[in-house]
Amino acid sequence: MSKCEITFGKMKWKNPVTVASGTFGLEYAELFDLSQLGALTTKTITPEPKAGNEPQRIVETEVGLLNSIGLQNPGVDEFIKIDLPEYRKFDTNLIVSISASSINEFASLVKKLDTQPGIDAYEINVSCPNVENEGIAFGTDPEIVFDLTKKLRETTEKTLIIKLSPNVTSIMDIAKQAENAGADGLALINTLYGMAIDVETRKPKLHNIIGGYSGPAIKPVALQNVYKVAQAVHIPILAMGGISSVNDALEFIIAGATAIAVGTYNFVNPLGTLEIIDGIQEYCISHNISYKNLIGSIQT
Amino acid sequence: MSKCEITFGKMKWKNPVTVASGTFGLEYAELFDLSQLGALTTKTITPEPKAGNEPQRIVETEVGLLNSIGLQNPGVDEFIKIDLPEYRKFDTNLIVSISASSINEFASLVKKLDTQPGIDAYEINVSCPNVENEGIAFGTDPEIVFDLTKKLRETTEKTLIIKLSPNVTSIMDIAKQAENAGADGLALINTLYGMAIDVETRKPKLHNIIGGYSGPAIKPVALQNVYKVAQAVHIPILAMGGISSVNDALEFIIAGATAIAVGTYNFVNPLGTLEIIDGIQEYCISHNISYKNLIGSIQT
Amino acid sequence: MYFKKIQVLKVESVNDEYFVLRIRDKELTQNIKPGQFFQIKDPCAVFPLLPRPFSVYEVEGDKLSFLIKKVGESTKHLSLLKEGHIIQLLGPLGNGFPLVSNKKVLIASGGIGYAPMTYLEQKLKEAGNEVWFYHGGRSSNDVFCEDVQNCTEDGSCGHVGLVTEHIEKCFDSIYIDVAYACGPEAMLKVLVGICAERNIPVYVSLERVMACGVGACYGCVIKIKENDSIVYKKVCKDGPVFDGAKVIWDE
Amino acid sequence: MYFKKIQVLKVESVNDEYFVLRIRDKELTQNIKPGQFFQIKDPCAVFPLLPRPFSVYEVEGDKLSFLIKKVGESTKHLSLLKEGHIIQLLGPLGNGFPLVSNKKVLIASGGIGYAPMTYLEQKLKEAGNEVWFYHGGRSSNDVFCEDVQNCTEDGSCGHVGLVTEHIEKCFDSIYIDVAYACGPEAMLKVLVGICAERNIPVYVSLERVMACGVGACYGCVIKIKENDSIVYKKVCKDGPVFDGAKVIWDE
Ligand SMILES: Cc1cc2nc3c(=O)[nH]c(=O)nc-3n(C[C@H](O)[C@H](O)[C@H](O)COP(=O)(O)OP(=O)(O)OC[C@H]3O[C@@H](n4cnc5c(N)ncnc54)[C@H](O)[C@@H]3O)c2cc1C
Ligand SMILES: Cc1cc2nc3c(=O)[nH]c(=O)nc-3n(C[C@H](O)[C@H](O)[C@H](O)COP(=O)(O)OP(=O)(O)OC[C@H]3O[C@@H](n4cnc5c(N)ncnc54)[C@H](O)[C@@H]3O)c2cc1C
Ligand SMILES: Cc1cc2nc3c(=O)[nH]c(=O)nc-3n(C[C@H](O)[C@H](O)[C@H](O)COP(=O)(O)O)c2cc1C
Ligand SMILES: Cc1cc2nc3c(=O)[nH]c(=O)nc-3n(C[C@H](O)[C@H](O)[C@H](O)COP(=O)(O)O)c2cc1C
Ligand code: FES
Ligand code: FES
Repeated sequence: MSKCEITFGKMKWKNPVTVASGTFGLEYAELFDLSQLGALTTKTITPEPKAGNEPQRIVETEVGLLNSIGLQNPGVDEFIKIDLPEYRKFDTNLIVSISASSINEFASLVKKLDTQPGIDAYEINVSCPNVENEGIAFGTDPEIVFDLTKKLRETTEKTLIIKLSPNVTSIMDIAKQAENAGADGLALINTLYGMAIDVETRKPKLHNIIGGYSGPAIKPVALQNVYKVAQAVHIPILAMGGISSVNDALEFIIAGATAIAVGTYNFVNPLGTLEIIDGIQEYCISHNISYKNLIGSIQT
Repeated sequence: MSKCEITFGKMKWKNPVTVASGTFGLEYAELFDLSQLGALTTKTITPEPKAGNEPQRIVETEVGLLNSIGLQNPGVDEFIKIDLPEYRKFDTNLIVSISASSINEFASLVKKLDTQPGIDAYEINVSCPNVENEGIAFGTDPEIVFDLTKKLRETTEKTLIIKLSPNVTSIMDIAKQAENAGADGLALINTLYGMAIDVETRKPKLHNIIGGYSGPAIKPVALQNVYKVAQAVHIPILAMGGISSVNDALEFIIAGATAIAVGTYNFVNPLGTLEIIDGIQEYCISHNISYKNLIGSIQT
Repeated sequence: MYFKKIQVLKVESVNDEYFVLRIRDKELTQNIKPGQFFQIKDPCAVFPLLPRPFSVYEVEGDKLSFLIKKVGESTKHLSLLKEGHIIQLLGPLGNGFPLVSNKKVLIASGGIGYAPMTYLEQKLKEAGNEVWFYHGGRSSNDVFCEDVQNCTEDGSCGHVGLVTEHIEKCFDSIYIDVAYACGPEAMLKVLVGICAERNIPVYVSLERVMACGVGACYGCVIKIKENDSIVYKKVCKDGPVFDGAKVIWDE
Repeated sequence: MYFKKIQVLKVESVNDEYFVLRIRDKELTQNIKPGQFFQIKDPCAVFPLLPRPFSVYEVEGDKLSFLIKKVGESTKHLSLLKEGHIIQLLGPLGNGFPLVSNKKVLIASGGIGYAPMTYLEQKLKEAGNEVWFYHGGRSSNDVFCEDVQNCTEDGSCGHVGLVTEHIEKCFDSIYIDVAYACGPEAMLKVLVGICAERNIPVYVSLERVMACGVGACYGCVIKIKENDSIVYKKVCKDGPVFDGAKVIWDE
């Protein structure tokens, strides 16, 4: 009983747990068989190689993590040549996270990737600047999210997941537009904006001044975003934001997530995903509830 | 040297530290002389008494606090009769935090309070629902913030501080409109939205489901909001959000805050404000910098 | 009300579940009313963030103690403290029990609800009252003193059964003027019912999650009947002791 | 690379500032290269959140130790651990020093940069190299072994002055084939300059704040010259040891 299998868009997952983009890599294959995960999510890939931001890129704050990696990645061609064949070796779903600076660039990227076998879904990182809109992030404008999603929907048949940013007035509006335009699912949340200052030097601790805030501190914020979006849409949600225990994962599932992703906690405990997979299953058994019924089972 | 005196709107403060609305009360006068603070800020007062939300109203999460008090307060008349005379006894500035459900109600509230002696400033809590705008919070719409501020500016000569919510796409836009409409200063941030679920009962831990998230967890988010707003406006900023130490307070001042408020940390250490007042002064002396020069001294 | 950082005098284990935390301080021990409480925290442990409320257990000269049940992180952490460790205390807080004199009174406690009751008993006796003290628990683990009428659900100590059942029997044989109670809400609710039937005034001490503990944050409210209407009262400041007849119990 | 939770064998204080953390494990001690490191954390201490990187100090059979300087919360916390406490280790990580054989080599360390160097010295000697080992510190507190050329800024132990000054003198009298260094960046920068003048290849081990420690997060990068261009390399995976001539030093 309670195998916790799920359907996410056109994918079947053996369990509802994946890793958050940018917080995991093939390096961890030395520690455990990555096929044990419900899906693998790559770091975000862009059309061209990206050097990333100047260091300092990582700051640990009192109760969370700030990063400004700047999407350092080798670009899609190198990804296809080097990483993709490695990812394909694992018997699980592969979600490729992608980003670009215009709708057309996004579409070409998907087209290029679509020629490759072994990709099950795209996760669209809309937290990146849109050159056609004064560099403001795609993800802040419901109409742009609609247009982008629609274009990508016309481009690919694969599962299309839009990854939403929490740094907006109404995440529901954006989620609804992604749904309306044909997204198969939503991923949330990306990092909050955060900052830290060294009071001795009076310099920002990150070279980029403002970075993405993740880890335990953001969990309550992520949870309310997931809950609100789950009320607003019918497509499945891949939830993330500070998940560091089975209990955390369960909160998100009960709030309405179909699947969850572990991010920053991979750095703390690289085997945390496996513990969470087991823990969810144990909860379902001990509470005599099917995983399907657990999703969105919040009692309000 | 380094007395850390400041001017905030039409007020002179003996030091740059006050308390955050809703996290402090006259009860603490038993512990220390409240005249030692740069200003006192009342909990938010509304035109009519407010019963507040159903309990559970307070949940401690791993690294922060969730609350859904629902602005329980005795209403302005009772405030004028009972609390105001008590507040007047302290030799410091008094900031009265207020909220209402329409622009006109806000204006009448200010008019009524303006007849009373002993009030130095109003802090306008715009995180409350606006009945004229489908119950969406005033603080999410730059135009409404402009209209509200303008109306209140026409109503009172006293220092007018607009308290901003971080739950928006662009806090700078809202800050600028408050400035354009004549606000003397800005207070930020109000709480983030957050949520927690009891996985045993599958019920939200707060009766209200979603609450306001405060404490150490939100400090990096608050800091980046303060930094961004400080870049965007010329009026002084009263900063708050997780401040729990001298170091925290200094980060906000260096990021551009003229004054800071201690909120949740009052519950942890009711004498924390005094330690922070002393610590700021000591920092200025040991680093041979005037408080005035410390404000916004971030090295980017 | 004081806010002080002082040394732990002693942490004594009672059994696996309970311990007594002792401190010594001239100021803090002045004028404490039974039923009042302190907000306690180890300032070195950043999380849990908030202090936790604990009733005054025993006061003797400048010595003060708390009887604490290990239920979560803060209480477990406090149980491990050693002599000399610095803790912070805010208090005494709350209204405390209203005292009567020269009456026949009942004290009823359940589980950790025993904590404020020995000090209450002492003060009631000093005021010339005759005291019947009933205490209930799940097992002998929840029994703290042999000099009271102990009732355990598993019969491992004292009378068998719920404390409220034995109190009802007591009411049948003795005329009680006023009752004081602290314990699980299920027990308090039943007791308030029993007392109402007999027109016995009953004061109950309640627990709610607290943030400030002093009345500043409106976080700890409960519903109380007041002149035909229902209002939110603060457990920390208006309570923790309320007239049982006026409490609206959570479902 | 392994991820394991194992018991602390011993924590030995060296002096006020330094301590040695010892563990024992068959798997973890297999095939460790000098200059490799482990990510270590006490899983019971939730914050600081991230593990911290520490170089392998000594390896002997199934015993492994780390020489650690108390600089912040995690290192202070580790220094207080007792035998039997469970810690988590991820590693061995990083590239380690490239070894040569039958050469004349220089080892240069500064302060806690000494940590990876004794194991390196051992391996270099096993490979038939002749080793000159210079170590510098502020005072005798930063000196760990009498068998090396110690230099202290305050002269409280060994030679007086900066270690790089003494290395320059050494270079004047002996022909060195290759140099290995770990220490403060100011020292490494000077040393790389001195070596460049003499065309001596020098491998430097660098430190950066790390999150994953395995190459997954791109958090720990430094700038490295590579075929006329400058690229970001990961200290955790591409390093921590780099060809000193290719490092672009932070201003
Ligand atoms: C006025 C008052 C007096 C009290 N006196 C005593 C006493 O003398 N001895 C004693 O052992 N306990 C007493 N309590 C209860 C005590 O405060 C809680 O057991 C304590 O806060 C739990 O902290 P924790 O971190 O160990 O547990 P947590 O991890 O915070 O919580 C564990 C469980 O306890 C519940 N809980 C948490 N905080 C409270 C709270 N403030 N009130 C009620 N339940 C809570 C939670 O909902 C959870 O189910 C009193 C409570 C109040 C309000
Ligand atoms: C590959 C590598 C090997 C190392 N080997 C050793 C070793 O063998 N022995 C040893 O004592 N130390 C070693 N360090 C440094 C050690 O990791 C830091 O001292 C430790 O992370 C500090 O943690 P903390 O919580 O005590 O201090 P924190 O409170 O985190 O920081 C205190 C100070 O140390 C700096 N710091 C924090 N983390 C790092 C880091 N990862 N690298 C460099 N500086 C940091 C901070 O900027 C701050 O100034 C190594 C670092 C690296 C990258
Ligand atoms: C170091 C780091 C790098 C990240 N890189 C990416 C990325 O490339 N693409 C992306 O969509 N999200 C990225 N994220 C965001 C995470 O995928 C995740 O949405 C966020 O961290 C919240 O989850 P967490 O709190 O569990 O880490 C990154 C996060 C971190 C901490
Ligand atoms: C229990 C509680 C009650 C609050 N009530 C109010 C309020 O009435 N009006 C208001 O403007 N802000 C209110 N706030 C928000 C605080 O004033 C402050 O903006 C926020 O908590 C962030 O600061 P902190 O992290 O230091 O607490 C409240 C916060 C808490 C925790
Ligand atoms: S706990 Fe703050 S009002 Fe009671
Ligand atoms: S620490 Fe993550 S890549 Fe180096």
